[in-house]
Amino acid sequence: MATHESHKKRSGLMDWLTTVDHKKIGILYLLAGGFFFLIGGLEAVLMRIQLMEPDSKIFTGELYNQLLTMHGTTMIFLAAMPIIFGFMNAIVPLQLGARDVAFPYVNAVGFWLFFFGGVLLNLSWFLGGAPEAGWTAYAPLSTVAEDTGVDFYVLGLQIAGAGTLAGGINFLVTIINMRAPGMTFMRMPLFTWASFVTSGLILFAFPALTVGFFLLMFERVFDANFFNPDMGGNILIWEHIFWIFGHPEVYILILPAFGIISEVISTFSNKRLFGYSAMVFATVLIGFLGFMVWVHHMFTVGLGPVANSIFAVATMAIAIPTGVKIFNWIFTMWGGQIRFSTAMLFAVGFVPTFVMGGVTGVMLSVPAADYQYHDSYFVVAHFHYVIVGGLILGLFSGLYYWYPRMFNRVLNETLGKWNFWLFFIGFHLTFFPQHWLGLMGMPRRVYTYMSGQDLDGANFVSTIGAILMGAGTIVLLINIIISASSKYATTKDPWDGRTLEWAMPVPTPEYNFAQTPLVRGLDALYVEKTAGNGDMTPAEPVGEIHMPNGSILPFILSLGMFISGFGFIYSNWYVAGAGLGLVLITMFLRSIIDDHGYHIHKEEVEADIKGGRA
Amino acid sequence: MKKWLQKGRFLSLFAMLALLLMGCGDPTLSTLIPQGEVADKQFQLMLISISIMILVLVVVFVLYAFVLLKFRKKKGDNSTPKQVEGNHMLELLWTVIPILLLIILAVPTVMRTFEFSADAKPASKNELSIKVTGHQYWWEFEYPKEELITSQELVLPADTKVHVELSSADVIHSFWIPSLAGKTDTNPGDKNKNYMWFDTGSKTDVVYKGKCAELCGASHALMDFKVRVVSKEDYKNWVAGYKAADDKSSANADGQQVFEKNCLSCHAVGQNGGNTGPSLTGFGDKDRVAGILEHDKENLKKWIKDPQEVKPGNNMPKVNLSDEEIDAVSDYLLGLKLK
Amino acid sequence: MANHTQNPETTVHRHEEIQRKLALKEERKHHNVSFVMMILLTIVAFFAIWSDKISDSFAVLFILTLAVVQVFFQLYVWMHLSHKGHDFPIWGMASGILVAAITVASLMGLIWTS
Amino acid sequence: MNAGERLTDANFPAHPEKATLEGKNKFLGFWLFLGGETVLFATLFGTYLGLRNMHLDGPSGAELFSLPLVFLATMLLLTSSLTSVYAVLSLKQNKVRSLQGWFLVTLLLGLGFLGLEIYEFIHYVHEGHTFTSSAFGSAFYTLVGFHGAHVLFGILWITTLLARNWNRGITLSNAPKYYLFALYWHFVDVVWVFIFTVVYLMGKVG
Repeated sequence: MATHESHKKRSGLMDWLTTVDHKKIGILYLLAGGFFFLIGGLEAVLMRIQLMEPDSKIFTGELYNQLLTMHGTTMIFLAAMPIIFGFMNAIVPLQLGARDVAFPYVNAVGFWLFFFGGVLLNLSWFLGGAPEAGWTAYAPLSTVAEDTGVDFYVLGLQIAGAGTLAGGINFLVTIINMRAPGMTFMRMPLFTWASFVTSGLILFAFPALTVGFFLLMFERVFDANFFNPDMGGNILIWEHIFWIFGHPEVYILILPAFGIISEVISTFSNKRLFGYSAMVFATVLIGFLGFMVWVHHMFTVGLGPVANSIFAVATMAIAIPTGVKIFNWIFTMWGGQIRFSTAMLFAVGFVPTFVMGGVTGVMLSVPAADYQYHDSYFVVAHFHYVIVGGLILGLFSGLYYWYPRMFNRVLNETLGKWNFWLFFIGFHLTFFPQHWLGLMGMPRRVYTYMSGQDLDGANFVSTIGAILMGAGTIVLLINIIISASSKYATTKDPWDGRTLEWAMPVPTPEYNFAQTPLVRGLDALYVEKTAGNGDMTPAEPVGEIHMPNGSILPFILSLGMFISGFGFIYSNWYVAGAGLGLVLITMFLRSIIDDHGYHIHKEEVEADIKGGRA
Repeated sequence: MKKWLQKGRFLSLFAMLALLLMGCGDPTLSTLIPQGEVADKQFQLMLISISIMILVLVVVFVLYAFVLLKFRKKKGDNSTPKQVEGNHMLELLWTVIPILLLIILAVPTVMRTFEFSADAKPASKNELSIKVTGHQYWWEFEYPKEELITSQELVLPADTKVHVELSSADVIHSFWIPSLAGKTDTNPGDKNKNYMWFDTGSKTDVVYKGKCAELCGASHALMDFKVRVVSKEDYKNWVAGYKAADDKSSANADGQQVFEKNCLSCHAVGQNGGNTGPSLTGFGDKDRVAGILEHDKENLKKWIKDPQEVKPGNNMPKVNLSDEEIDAVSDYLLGLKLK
Repeated sequence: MANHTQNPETTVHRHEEIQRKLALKEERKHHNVSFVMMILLTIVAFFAIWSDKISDSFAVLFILTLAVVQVFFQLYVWMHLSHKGHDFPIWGMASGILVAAITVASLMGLIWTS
Repeated sequence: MNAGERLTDANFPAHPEKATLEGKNKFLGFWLFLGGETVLFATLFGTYLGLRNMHLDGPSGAELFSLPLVFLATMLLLTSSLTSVYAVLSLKQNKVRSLQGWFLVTLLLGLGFLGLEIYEFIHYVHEGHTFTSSAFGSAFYTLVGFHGAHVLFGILWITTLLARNWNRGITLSNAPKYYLFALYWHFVDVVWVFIFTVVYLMGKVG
């Protein structure tokens, strides 16, 4: 058996630039996403400072519109989704008992595309101003803007979006093809299920956005006329395309949070998930319905009562599977032994907060009443309740929960609790009053409001809350810094976990499981624990392990896209051509260089097992 | 009150909620203090949905609090909880009950959605019809039957059903008078014209606040307008006065000259002038300078001197005028009154 | 991998080989038939418009149906969706087609209802 | 055995494209990608259908389109789809020369199609139907151009694939690649079926 042993061990920065290991890519996603999360958060605090008092003049006009656009765009595309991808990368293959994702190379491409897209978008701040047409970039506001802000928006997100699409396909294939023996679909942990459905949504929602961005780019760069009424275009095309993507996007974001919460609540209640199959069904149903409701973002657009009514009822229907989930979580805790670790605190905070966001969602689904809510602060309050109170609390929970697996250290629990309470109280202070602001007549996306409209008090409270949320985030940063400077301090299973990711030693070996485990039930590790084994039963003898080689090509390919992005933004066809040329060259190199990876020999694996490293 | 509200236990809850909510906000701006039929019905819908949702919240929160208190791990208790797979009865329960609640909500939802659009066609004879055009960042109001065009201030008779045709001269805006009716977008292009209707309510001599609700550029926040509801009598007089008004209605001859030389190409007064900027007929009677500033000479001068300072990104050019000219033209404009 | 290759001389293997050859021959026949069908469908579609004999609204419906039939041939015969082991590809395509259908419907339909 | 090794008739698996985990992954991943591409083209079709009558003063589709040309292009592409499926049959029989031959024919037919399309576009521009002349123009060139770009990419793909593997037999590593290309090419043909139906034929009836 001749093998090509062309494996080079790289170290330091080069290792991170060339890695195709899903665990490292997960960390990269988490770091980059966390960085953008801080930027987006800073933008939010600046906006709240401007709105703290009426008639204030700190960030006005266009600058404020840039802040609001970049806040939304950054948080959704560059913070929330990458952090989700970080957890999916780090955890899903482990939960499946797989060696890696299906396409390690494509995985790296996905990350670097996202990274360079995000950097490109944020460079707009220094190169003539950020985009100012809102994260929705409605035409014609986005097409008539003369500066390059929207060009950065289109190109940056197009590049990042391509990476996301690649990631979505990757996880679908991983979950379908690479489950360990015995890991049937109905034994998969809920987080993996959520990742599966989310990846499906990405696969079918992002192409619409890709086209939308192409149309917008053609309109701006090549003077196309899709959205120009004077030339026969129609502005509603953009709105439809954007929301055909945009609503599934909301579920792309929230489903993984549902998954995390399901894992955390089950683990820290020491009980299996109540109504597992109903939970799975609800997840799939929410994903499906996610494609059927986008018009509820467009009730005031004038699509007529028939369309509005149909989409209203479809929207309400989503409340049913979501409600099933809420009750199943509560009954998972029922009769359990609840331990309030920080991860669990975030999960416990998630449930009522998300319910509040959910009920305002049902209220918004009533078109005739939505004419009052739409584009007011009520909507702002609603979607922050679901996205911050839902998704972000879920991601914090996941961070505290999986931190030991990803970084081999436990985060400090005392600081963690400070983090939770500051963030949680700050969150409600910020967003609860905003429901009232909206109902009292304050439109969203305004940079100021006049005094004497009874809007002052609630706005002030809201800003105080935002500062508290910022403080909570700073506590998290301190916690991370402290943990980073401490030694490895964790056992392999600090939370008495139930799923496969806790069945490996710390740090996780590069090949994950030395021997692919045999899965004998839902909560695979728990099954073994109660059977008295404490460890997974292997499904195969110790043998050679095939591993993919690292490669710098994903980085270079994405760099090429980044360069071509600049070319298109400044209509410099040489630069655009050079960038795309670089992309083609890397693709060409990838296809002509044979790379069959390398093998870890049986003896090495055996030595690892003996030494407790595998 | 509405028929389908009169029955049931919800009534008392409703009354309480309504009282609680109606204390909120500026009575000329808040959706919670509805002044016309449409806003009132929309407020009813809010109340129905909030009531159902509060019911849900209470059930979930009570259950949740109980679970969190009861099942926390006690020190020294290391027993393993029973691993429950699920319970079909319970799961059925929390699937069916929400469905029922949603059906209760869906019926008035669909009904009202059709009601608010059914009448949105151009008005019959005894009802008022207006055309609204959004501009960056001001509003143009045309009264087709009365054959007059105003800007920024919509004068309407009380107790009247108003039909609105909405369009935009540039980007998407959204026309919103929270106390009278929910918003509808103004879309550019003839294909996507919108129609809505609202009722002006019974109060007279009130000024309701109107807002642009769709991000439309740098001064989106400042794109306010006013809706002045007057008695039917006063409305007739206003129409007559407006139609009779001309550019001679102000006594300041110097200012008039400056105005005719520098402003008339964009702004109309009476029958004269262009229409790229807001009409200034009867400017002296208006409520705000540029839709936002207090209506006095100081502010008017400030606005003419540097429009970008007041409303960033707006289309009014900075006209090269001396301080004296600005002073004169301000006096002239403030002197423009309706007869 | 490829375990059945370890003893190539057995009669079992030979039998399999013959069966596979037959199957491939059958497949080639299917491909040829569907090619002829697709050419015919295309000609009919072009002719329906060319001839100008059929009313417009019916012609549109007719040629759209022909297109769907033709695509069915492509997917199931040439792209082998009918073969074993294509469950997930079918799911993927079906979901894609569903989303595609509502997308097309909304972009060409809903826009004009206002 | 090693995935890069030439397969013999003796060890040839029934489905060389799916015989390894990598092949299985590629196979499934590519199919899912095609599912996503379906949505991508649907969005383009929807945009086109929404704007196809917005030709303003320029020529309409009915005045513009020349059906004989489109018919010829369709025949080229349909035939190329057949030749690529012949190539897949050769793949399954481990006949590498025949595979190369059929893919070469596919490649040539694809080039022919692309040539016709370029000729057509140049012709239209002369008629006053340009990318910027109206919403119809923008939507038309975007939809048909996206398809054309797919054809072009396919041509580059198969060229690279053939060149790289010219002197190699069929291996477990290149079999999935050939197979995926064939899938891609069929899909491009599927899209074309809708383009000639929806754009050209429906364009003729207005």
